[in-house]
Amino acid sequence: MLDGERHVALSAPAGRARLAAGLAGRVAGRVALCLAAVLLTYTLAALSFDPLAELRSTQPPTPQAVLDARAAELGLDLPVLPRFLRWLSGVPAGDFGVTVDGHAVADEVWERAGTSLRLFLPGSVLAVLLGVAVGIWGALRAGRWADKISMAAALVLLAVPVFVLGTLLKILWLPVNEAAGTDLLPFSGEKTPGSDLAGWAAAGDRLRHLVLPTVAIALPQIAFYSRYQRAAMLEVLHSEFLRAARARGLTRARAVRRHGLRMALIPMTALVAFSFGLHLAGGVFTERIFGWHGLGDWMMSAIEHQDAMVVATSTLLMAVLVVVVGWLADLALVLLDPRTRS
Amino acid sequence: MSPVLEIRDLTVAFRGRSGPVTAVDGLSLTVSPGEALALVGESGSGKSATALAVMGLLPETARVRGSVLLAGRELLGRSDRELSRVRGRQVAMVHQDPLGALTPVVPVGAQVAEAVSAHHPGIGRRAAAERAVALLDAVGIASARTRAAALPHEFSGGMRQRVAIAMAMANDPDLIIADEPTSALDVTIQAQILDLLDDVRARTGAALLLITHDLGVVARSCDRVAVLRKGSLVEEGGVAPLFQRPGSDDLRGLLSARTTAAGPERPAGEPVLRITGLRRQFSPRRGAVVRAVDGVDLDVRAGQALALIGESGCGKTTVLREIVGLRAPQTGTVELFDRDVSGLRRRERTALRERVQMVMQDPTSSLNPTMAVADIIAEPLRVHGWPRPEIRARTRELLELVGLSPEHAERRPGQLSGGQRQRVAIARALAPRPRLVLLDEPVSALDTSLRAEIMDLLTGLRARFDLAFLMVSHDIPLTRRAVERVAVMYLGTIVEAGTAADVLDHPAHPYTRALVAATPVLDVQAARARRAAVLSGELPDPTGFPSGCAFRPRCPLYAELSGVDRAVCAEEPPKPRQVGARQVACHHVDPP
Amino acid sequence: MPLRGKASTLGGLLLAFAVGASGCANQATPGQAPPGASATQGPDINRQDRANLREGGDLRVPIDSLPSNFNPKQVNGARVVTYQLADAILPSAFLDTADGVPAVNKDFFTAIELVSTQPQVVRYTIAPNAVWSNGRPLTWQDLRGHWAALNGTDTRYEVNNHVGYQDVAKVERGASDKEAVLTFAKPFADWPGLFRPLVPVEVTETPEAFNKSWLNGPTVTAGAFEVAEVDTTAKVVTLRRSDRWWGARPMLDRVIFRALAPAARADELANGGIDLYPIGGDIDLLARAKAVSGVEIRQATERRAGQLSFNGGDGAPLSDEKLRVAIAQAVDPQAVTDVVVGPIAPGSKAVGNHILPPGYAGYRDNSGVLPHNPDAARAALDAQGWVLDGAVRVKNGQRLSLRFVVQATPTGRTVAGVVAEQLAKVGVEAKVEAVPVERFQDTYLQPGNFDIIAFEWTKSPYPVSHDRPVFQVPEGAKAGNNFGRVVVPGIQELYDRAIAEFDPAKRDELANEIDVLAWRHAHHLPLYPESGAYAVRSKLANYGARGLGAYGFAAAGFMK
Amino acid sequence: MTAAGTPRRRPGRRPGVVLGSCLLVALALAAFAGPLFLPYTHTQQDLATVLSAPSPAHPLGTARLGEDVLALCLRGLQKSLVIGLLAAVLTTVVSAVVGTVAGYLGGMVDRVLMAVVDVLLVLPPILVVAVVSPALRDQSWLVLVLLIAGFQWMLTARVVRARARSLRSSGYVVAAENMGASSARVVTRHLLPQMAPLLVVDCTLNVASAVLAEAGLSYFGFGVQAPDVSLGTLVSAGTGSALTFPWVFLAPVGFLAATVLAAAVLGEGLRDDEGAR
Repeated sequence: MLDGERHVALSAPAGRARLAAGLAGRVAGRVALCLAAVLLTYTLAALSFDPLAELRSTQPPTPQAVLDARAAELGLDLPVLPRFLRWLSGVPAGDFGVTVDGHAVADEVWERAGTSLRLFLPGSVLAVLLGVAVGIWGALRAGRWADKISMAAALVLLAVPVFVLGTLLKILWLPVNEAAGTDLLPFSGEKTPGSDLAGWAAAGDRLRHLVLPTVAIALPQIAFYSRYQRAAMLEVLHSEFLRAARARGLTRARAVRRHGLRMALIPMTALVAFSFGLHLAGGVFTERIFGWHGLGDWMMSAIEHQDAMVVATSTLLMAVLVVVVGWLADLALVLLDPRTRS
Repeated sequence: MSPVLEIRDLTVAFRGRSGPVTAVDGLSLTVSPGEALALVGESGSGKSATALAVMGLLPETARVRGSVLLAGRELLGRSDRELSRVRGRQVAMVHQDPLGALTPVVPVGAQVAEAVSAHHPGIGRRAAAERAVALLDAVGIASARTRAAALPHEFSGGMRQRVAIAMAMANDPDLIIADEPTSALDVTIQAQILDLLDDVRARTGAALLLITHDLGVVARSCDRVAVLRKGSLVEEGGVAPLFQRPGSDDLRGLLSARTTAAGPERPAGEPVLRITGLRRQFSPRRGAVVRAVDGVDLDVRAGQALALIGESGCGKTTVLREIVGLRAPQTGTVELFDRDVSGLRRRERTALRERVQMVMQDPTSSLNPTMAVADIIAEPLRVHGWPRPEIRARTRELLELVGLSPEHAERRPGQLSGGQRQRVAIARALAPRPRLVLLDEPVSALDTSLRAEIMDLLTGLRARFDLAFLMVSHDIPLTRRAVERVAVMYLGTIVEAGTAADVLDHPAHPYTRALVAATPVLDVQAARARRAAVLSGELPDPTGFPSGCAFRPRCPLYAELSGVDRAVCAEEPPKPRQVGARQVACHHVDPP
Repeated sequence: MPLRGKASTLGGLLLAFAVGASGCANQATPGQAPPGASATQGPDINRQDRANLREGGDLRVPIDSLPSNFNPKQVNGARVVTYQLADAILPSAFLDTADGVPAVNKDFFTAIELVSTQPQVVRYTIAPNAVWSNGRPLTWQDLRGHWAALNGTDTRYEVNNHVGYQDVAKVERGASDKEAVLTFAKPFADWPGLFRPLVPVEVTETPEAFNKSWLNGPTVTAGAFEVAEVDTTAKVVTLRRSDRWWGARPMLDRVIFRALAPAARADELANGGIDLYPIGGDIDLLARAKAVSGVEIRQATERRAGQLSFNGGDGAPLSDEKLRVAIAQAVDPQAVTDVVVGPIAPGSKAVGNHILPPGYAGYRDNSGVLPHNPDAARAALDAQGWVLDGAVRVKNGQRLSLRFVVQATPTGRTVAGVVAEQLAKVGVEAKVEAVPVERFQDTYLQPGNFDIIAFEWTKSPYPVSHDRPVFQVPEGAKAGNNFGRVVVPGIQELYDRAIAEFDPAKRDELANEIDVLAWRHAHHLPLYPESGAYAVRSKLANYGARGLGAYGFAAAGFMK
Repeated sequence: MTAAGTPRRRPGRRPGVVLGSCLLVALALAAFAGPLFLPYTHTQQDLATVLSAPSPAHPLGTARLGEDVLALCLRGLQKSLVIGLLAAVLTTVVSAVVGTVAGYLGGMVDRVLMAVVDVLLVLPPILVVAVVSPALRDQSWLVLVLLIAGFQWMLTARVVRARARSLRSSGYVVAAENMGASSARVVTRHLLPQMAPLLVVDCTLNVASAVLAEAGLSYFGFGVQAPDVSLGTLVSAGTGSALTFPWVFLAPVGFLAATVLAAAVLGEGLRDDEGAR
């Protein structure tokens, strides 16, 4: 383009309007992304699934009339796209279609989403915070043993599949539970079934259930984020502006705090946004291993039951989650980096 | 008087793969109060490492020995906390890259305020901010109060450097270390910044340690000069005597590269390039239009060299790109060898490309680092389908032509020095025997001492093969020694065009005059005498064009005009007029 | 059970067969214990007097998943778990005793009598105090509605099958509302399988109610327990003691059914989160259970058994009956049993009947008809012209090489390994194909895409009405459950006689005759019984390995 | 700035590169040559020694049917390595093609391709693979490779595209265009060689993620199908025995982690090298 830079002073209101328009535009784009992603999975699911296979292979055989009625109810007589559109047209009104066994998907969707959020949010938030902290801590100690060990540990954590990690956690914790003679930290579900606890006791019960899965969710993410955060922080530590900040009389610690941190966090927003889907996939394993009946578990059993509507619904919710996180990351970026406001 | 800075036997070594690499080797220097000392030398001679050693800002991996005394106090070996009390208060620093040295996400005012509050812990937030505004105002930032809230990237390079200087002067330091403070700037802005530095020194009484490779800057701003080579002091002394009689080859080399010499005079042949009414606009965003090139007429004749000069952003490079694209321009015509490029068919265009070649600014980027030199040189020949044996022979021939030896053929660009790389780029451009060579600042990425050498090589080749050159440059002395004709561009238009002797030695347009005046010269007396002619202001935002004459807001002539004369400037864009042998686009330049 | 880990991915086969078992009843006269029932194979449930039990407590039972429809008669509701629930919350005409013989459920019916056989008429006398949870008395209308929904005339009812109900001509009011009289259009000897469980007329009165009203939980129930909560978030169904219950008061406060992946169950048992889990064939689950203090292993043979089917379809090598018989003789079911079930239930005996399950009153080991005898097998093969050429027999230039399809599970591969070795000893090459569980049924079993195939199968207590398709004569592509398409002459006549035979002893006799025929023609080869082993908290009484009996939640409790 | 930067190292000298490549070679040797030296095949059952602890005869113990765990692991390693390598190579090829085409050509092509990438990035890839894999379950494992690659290429493609875009305006690409070089020539002579180190790095890292992806799919039963084994199926099958017969679980976990770690360490090492250049 042109050589040389120029200064363009934006008047504040214009900037804010453009910022709002920009963020709104991103939302629209992301909604479109969601729909495209859901269409993709729905198409794949609808084309490859045979929702009546299970009923067809019973003994004594399921009456043909029942099979026909079920096929009609599921819209199997329609081509995939109209079926998708029919499903989609109900979504704004909260109608997510019916499962292959006749449930309204809407009956279950919010419970599933709630379970996933309760499981995944604490772990992820913790992971981002700790990952960032560990990464920065490592960068400030780059080359020392503590840093080397933590980076090696992160690499090892990332080399172990999530489901193995969950199992290993259980193996490590089981002796503790056994020694305690009770389930100090339970392995399954989000609360003790049938318990009559209320108030703080119930919250405590939920918290105890949350600990191990949260660790399982957070550990690999901490490893993941810390490695990137460390690299980002190292880059910042070698930057000219940090040197300049020290040159004007800031101590290293203060320069890092006031100037380095913010800059090092900026690339993390994009990282969190694009890797969230990946970690969400890890959450599916965690849900399964720790017996939380969230979206991932739902999607997996929907695949087992060849249920395209549930697959589409859970995909939609996960896509929405990914997109919301992406949007939050945009927001965080705008807060961290005023350059993006113009 | 005791020196403000005394460096004794300073050695700085970095950890390398095969043992330590010494950057500074037993250097001793002193800077007296109020004095300006220049530290000059090639890239890698240890200038910056010295500066960082003084500031205590070397990376942790560096090993430092010797002694650095600031006002008699030893700095080496002191803790970060202790040093932080010295940095910014007793010794301040202005960095080379004004963008990199400012935290991109913190408003400039806050950064300046920080320089204040770092050394006045008790000062309130508001007071520090007030002081920052005052400082910004003092370094010449207009409407400092509003601009203090702006982010670094919203500032131009010159403005950023002003901000850096504001920070440096915040605490009345005893010593300012300026590490190549102007090398990233245009000459006009460079002059402004150097003036500002002088100003700051006058106000604060600070000594200056100026790191540079530009001896013109040294002549203009410094009292003494110290020459470094490979981390060691080669010679040291007063600027005036040493420039008269350099004691070392290093300094002599640097000086010769800077000497202005008259260019060659060659008879002009048939026209190879004719540009008429060329316009090119960009839309960087919705609703904004940048008129990068706004009606340019040019012609270049066979064997002739024409230089396009002007500040960064004036549209010079865009003109080159429009030509080399060989496609119909947005507006106007480009004719090469009497053929209008807009009507070209694919095959014709390809054939024409052989005859028009280009040398780009930075050989480090313009040469594919993964290819061998021979392959790089041969590439245009391969593209144009030369037979293989001929390619081989031609490659050998070209290596020799540009002063490289056959063993360079198998090397990669990374294994060559900067000068050698640019020679490869030149060889590549000459490979298909072009008639016209476009040169985009062909030496500006090179060390000063190499520039003249490469420029002379180009001149020699031009003579030998009767080439036509269209060169983009902002280095006036080098241009002067390489071309016959010059066209000066300002905001997309040519404001003055003529022979190099006319235009550069006796500039007529006020812009050309300012440009020439801002160019540092080696003559110490002359350098200091020219300070008054510094052009004020900067290239305006290209999306917001002033009416009438685009140069009007910065024009020193306009400032002196009467109301009636001003009205002409304000209303009517000046058309190029014949003034003697040259063309000038100004309403108020009289024929000589 | 090796497939447990993927139970929900299995599709219909195992599930549906399991339903067949729990959904139907034996025709034997209640209370009559036939000879031959083995005590060692009976239920192992820590039988205790109520006096030894403490009042209250929660029994926490793991299930694979919540029912997708709680109506056990609806096509999606016909799953093991709904029948398990039904034991606690729905009426049932009969309950199985320990040896698999149905007994009238006295809590709900004072009497159920076969009034006549030509036409067949059955009278149900409902207990006078039997009421539904909504306060409505249980009446003949409930039976009529149940029949009307399931008999297949109104196709809008999504029923899992019509067997039995379609043979009923009418259901009428008897002497009072508490009496229902069924008149059959044609004889249906398996009639005690009807109304097990019985759903209320509220569920059956409209197709909509039938299909949808119990989607998210039972509404109107009757039993010792009632539904306290269906937690679809945590996938937990909680039953509590019903105040309306007119029968013996259950000891347990609550029964909590909790969806829990099989892999998580051992941890939960150790952590005190559940009170038992089925071990099946999983040696890990056994080992984990043994390591937990206060937990014991209870074991009783269930209806499930492993078998080999031979492909007797046109053109298949084993359509040659002599060859098939020789091959069957070469296989040693006891050796397979020792390897597969031995580690979990030591001393288990190979299954000796094609039709009746071990532990059932009428069960007889008929394997003597075609005993394991490798020498006889070799001699027979020699006689048929299959001569040894190196390790494998050859006849007319063709090697005696058979495709042996098993599921790619540890059990499947174990069976394949043992059987292939046994066949190799008589000079038969078995080329083992271990195929994915999910493809097993569609791709291999049903189309007859095998020479020999091994799988597990839940035996119905009735060979006559439910398992008859196992021996059905194939018509074109339709072979029923006669996957090997082996036609046994004379077996259909025996079935026709059995379906009209109302004397249980004679019927068992006919069943055994059918079995002898099956042995003789080597229709398929029964191998090993399912372990029927459970890891159970030792304190839990009157519950555990129920064998062929009912679940019996009302009797369960924790010891003092 | 003069000499303040860290000095460069030549590729191959970073400890990660040495360590990673040695480990990978060792694993590959073990996987492909190791079985030749074992007295058992991975399918060989020994019902007399079922689930026996490690012993001299069975250094890693035996599995449920008395198979030698070492033989199983080596066979699984073989499959995992092959799947990992093939999927990674395929991923890299796809991402290189898509990335360069989008980045270099720009315009509509770029927008369409990047929209595809964005859509695929919204979804956790393993879930999408899980959706289709039941239908493809009895297909050859090569389909699995396609699936893994098909949902793993997007990130690399983005990186490649960004690189291609920056290279598009780089001096030597502009120079080549100026001399009239065709797009094909620019891509093959200038863009791809320049991106080769990046692609090698990504390919290596993709091996790690492909091996993990296969393991994850196997956990849900969507991976390699029996009777074939991969490390993923072994780990998944051994999970239940983690407390009872730990060698059945820990042995394949060890091999899996070692493989992923080796590829990751090598990839990171190469990346550092590339970054330093």
